[in-house]
Amino acid sequence: MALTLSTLAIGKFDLIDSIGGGPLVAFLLITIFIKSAMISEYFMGLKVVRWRWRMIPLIYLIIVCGLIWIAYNRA
Amino acid sequence: MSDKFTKSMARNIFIGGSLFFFLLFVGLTFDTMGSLPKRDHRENITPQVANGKMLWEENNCIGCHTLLGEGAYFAPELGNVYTRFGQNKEVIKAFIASRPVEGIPGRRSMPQFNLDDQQLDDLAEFLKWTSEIDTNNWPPNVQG
Amino acid sequence: MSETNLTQNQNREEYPPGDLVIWIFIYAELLVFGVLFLAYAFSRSNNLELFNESQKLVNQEAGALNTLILITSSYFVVRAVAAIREGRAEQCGHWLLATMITGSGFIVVKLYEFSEKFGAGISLSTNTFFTYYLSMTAFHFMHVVLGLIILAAVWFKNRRGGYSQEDHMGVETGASYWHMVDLVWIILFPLVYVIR
Amino acid sequence: MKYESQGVAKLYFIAALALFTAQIIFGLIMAFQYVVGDFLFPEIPFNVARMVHTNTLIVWLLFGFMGAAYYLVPEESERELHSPMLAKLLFWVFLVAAGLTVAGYLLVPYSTLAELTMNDLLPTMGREFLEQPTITKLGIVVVALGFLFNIGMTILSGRKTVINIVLLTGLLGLAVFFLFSFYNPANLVLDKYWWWWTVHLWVEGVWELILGSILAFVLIKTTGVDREVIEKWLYIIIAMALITGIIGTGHHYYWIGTPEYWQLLGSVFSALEPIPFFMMTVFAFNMVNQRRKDHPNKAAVLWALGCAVMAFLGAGVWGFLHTLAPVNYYTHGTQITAAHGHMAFYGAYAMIVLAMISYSMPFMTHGKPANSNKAQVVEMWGFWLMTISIVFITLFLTGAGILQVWLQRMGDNPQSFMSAQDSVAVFYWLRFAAGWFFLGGLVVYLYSFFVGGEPQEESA
Repeated sequence: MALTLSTLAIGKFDLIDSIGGGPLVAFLLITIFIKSAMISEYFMGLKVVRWRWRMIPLIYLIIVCGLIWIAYNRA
Repeated sequence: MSDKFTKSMARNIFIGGSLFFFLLFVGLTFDTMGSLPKRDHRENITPQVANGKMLWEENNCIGCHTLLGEGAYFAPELGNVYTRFGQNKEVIKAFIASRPVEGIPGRRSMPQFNLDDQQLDDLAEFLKWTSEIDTNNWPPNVQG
Repeated sequence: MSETNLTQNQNREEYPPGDLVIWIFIYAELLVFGVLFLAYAFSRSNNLELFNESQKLVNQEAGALNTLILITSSYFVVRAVAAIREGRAEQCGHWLLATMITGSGFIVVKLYEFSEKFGAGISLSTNTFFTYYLSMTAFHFMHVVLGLIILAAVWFKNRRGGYSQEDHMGVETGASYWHMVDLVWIILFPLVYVIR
Repeated sequence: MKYESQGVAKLYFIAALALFTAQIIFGLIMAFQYVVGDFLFPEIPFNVARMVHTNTLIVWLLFGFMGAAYYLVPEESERELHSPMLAKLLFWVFLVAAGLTVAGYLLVPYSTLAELTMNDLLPTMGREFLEQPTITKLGIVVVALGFLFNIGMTILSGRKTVINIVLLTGLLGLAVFFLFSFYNPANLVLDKYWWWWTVHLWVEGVWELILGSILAFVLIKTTGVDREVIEKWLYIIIAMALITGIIGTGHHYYWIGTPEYWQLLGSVFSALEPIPFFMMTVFAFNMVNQRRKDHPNKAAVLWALGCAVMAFLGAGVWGFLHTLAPVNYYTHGTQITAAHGHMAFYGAYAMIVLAMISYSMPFMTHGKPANSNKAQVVEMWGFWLMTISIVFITLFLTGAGILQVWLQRMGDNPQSFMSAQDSVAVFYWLRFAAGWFFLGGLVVYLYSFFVGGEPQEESA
């Protein structure tokens, strides 16, 4: 829970991100990944479930974040 | 573990999911209906245009042609025929009126529909109006 | 909640919590949103200026507030599941209620945001950015509403004593769906509101 | 056959196959007109042939669905049909109406038909697939209502299974969405918008419920797999079909004057439309692999599996090929659409009706579960000939479509429609040839009903 709240604090910090730039986007994507992975792992309770089910959201997150990263670098 | 997967839940998802997406579809339809007047220029639908559409239907033009890409693929697209024919109604009218009754040997030919001048004019008006619909830049070029 | 799961950590569960069907549905929904996210990202890279200009008009504070609200409510529903797993149906009901109240908070903030946008004359057809912004947030919004309806159904059934320590699959199912709604928002918010 | 009233299905199936044959013959006429433009001109111009081709398709599928429902519902509900008399009466009404309409198409010019049937009172004619005179459309509504009443009464007073409830929902939806065909405003954009509510919500919506339930029925009967398992699959498949298919209507709203956001929504949801078809294929093969008995009717199993595969290829894969808005911008309204249409309709709907016919006909003709081995071999020859022909027809039309897009829509110097058509003529010749093989397959298939021989018993 504490971890979730701390990532949330970073989420608030996102607000002042108006400078832009690659590293910040990467940073945000990583926070997205951490936050969402925590949701699926702890909240959804997939941490204790067979890999088959657990992997689906994780792989999904990696693909989505990765492709967004590619799209942003293309610009 | 067999009841990890219950039929009643499957049914609920079927009913709930379909209803959800159908309502979404209805909502989008409302939005579309609201924004259509700006795109279809319905203020230009004169009785002539309306009659032209009726003639279009009663001669089954869609059975060979496409209109905005929908119809049969046997004859050219007509959504932009007004543009293709140099924005000239007379050319369209002359084309329809001049179709040979017995066709062209070995080739596709449009039938002779024996329309009178008023009908030809209505039909051309309908095609002109159609060419002015905002179709998100479709077709890609004037050939349709 | 980590304590409650500790005992199970050694032998992995065969299936995720809740009805398996909801998971198929959840994965399908994630797929829909995933495609939307990617379409947004690539469409943005083709219209960079338009997107950056329009993005200034969205209400980041409201978005951030909603992130907080959703994560909190997601936490509440975790507590609700934990409670029913221990057989405390009454607590479960309270936590579910708390979830729904926070969830309604999301709705209120979102409605405010929408009215602000529509008041400014922005609609689905304003430009490509707003097509994405509105269709993605509205689509997500409808999922929140649906999630609330599901939770309310679970809450009613729980109040009538429909769940117990042994049989609480409905609670888990509703909770899983609610987490999915949260998960999607966590990606949606930074992507559409913040990143530029 | 457990209930006597199931036998009314036979009439419907015979009519369906007769109309199917007519459809194919007119298809061949059109295929020839594509290469020799003045064939049968001006007696049967292309538009008339096409009308007969598409309308007989719709009507024979409706006959097939009704026949399937009349056969399936009593067995599922475990009671006789509410009124076999009504079923027979409606059959003749529908057949006569369909016959008169086709005769009308062929004997008088279309505009005369419009005049005769007083189209100007309530203009609904002359729109693709909905060319039927208004009076025929009203007749369809009456037949559909009577049919729904008959089926509904049977289901409601009998055993309610997932299969017959889903089937009833699908048939109800079929009737409801047909009502949009009566709305024909003078504004072309509105006309097209609501036209799709009938056409799309039929073929990519409620018809899939009918398809799913018939397939589930045939699989339960031929594999002996537990009903519970099959019913769960059925629910999930149709849920996915509607979830993706309803907003998937958006893929028809790219270029007809509707707002631009449909390009996004239509692309996203229709990109997911192959999923239910893929699930259906997995489902069918899974069930057959887990079968608890070897049903003697091998041909019916073949049709069911073939249907799942071809529906996935035709509706799923070929649909996906040109469904994304940036691709569709170039392919919209070309032979690619025709290619997709041929394989999707054959794979999804023609084959499911043929599967049902294949399963139920032996019961209705000699009360045994399967025809003689010889008859089944002939039937399977028909299956392979028709299916392989449709694959080739689809491939040739796809080739024609790609070349057409290239010549007519891309590049700096696009060709006119007619000169592009001349350039792709070789594909049309090939398609015409494949069409003859299809007709051959159909003849072989029809012949299989007359082979005879000793019917097979249920094996223990």
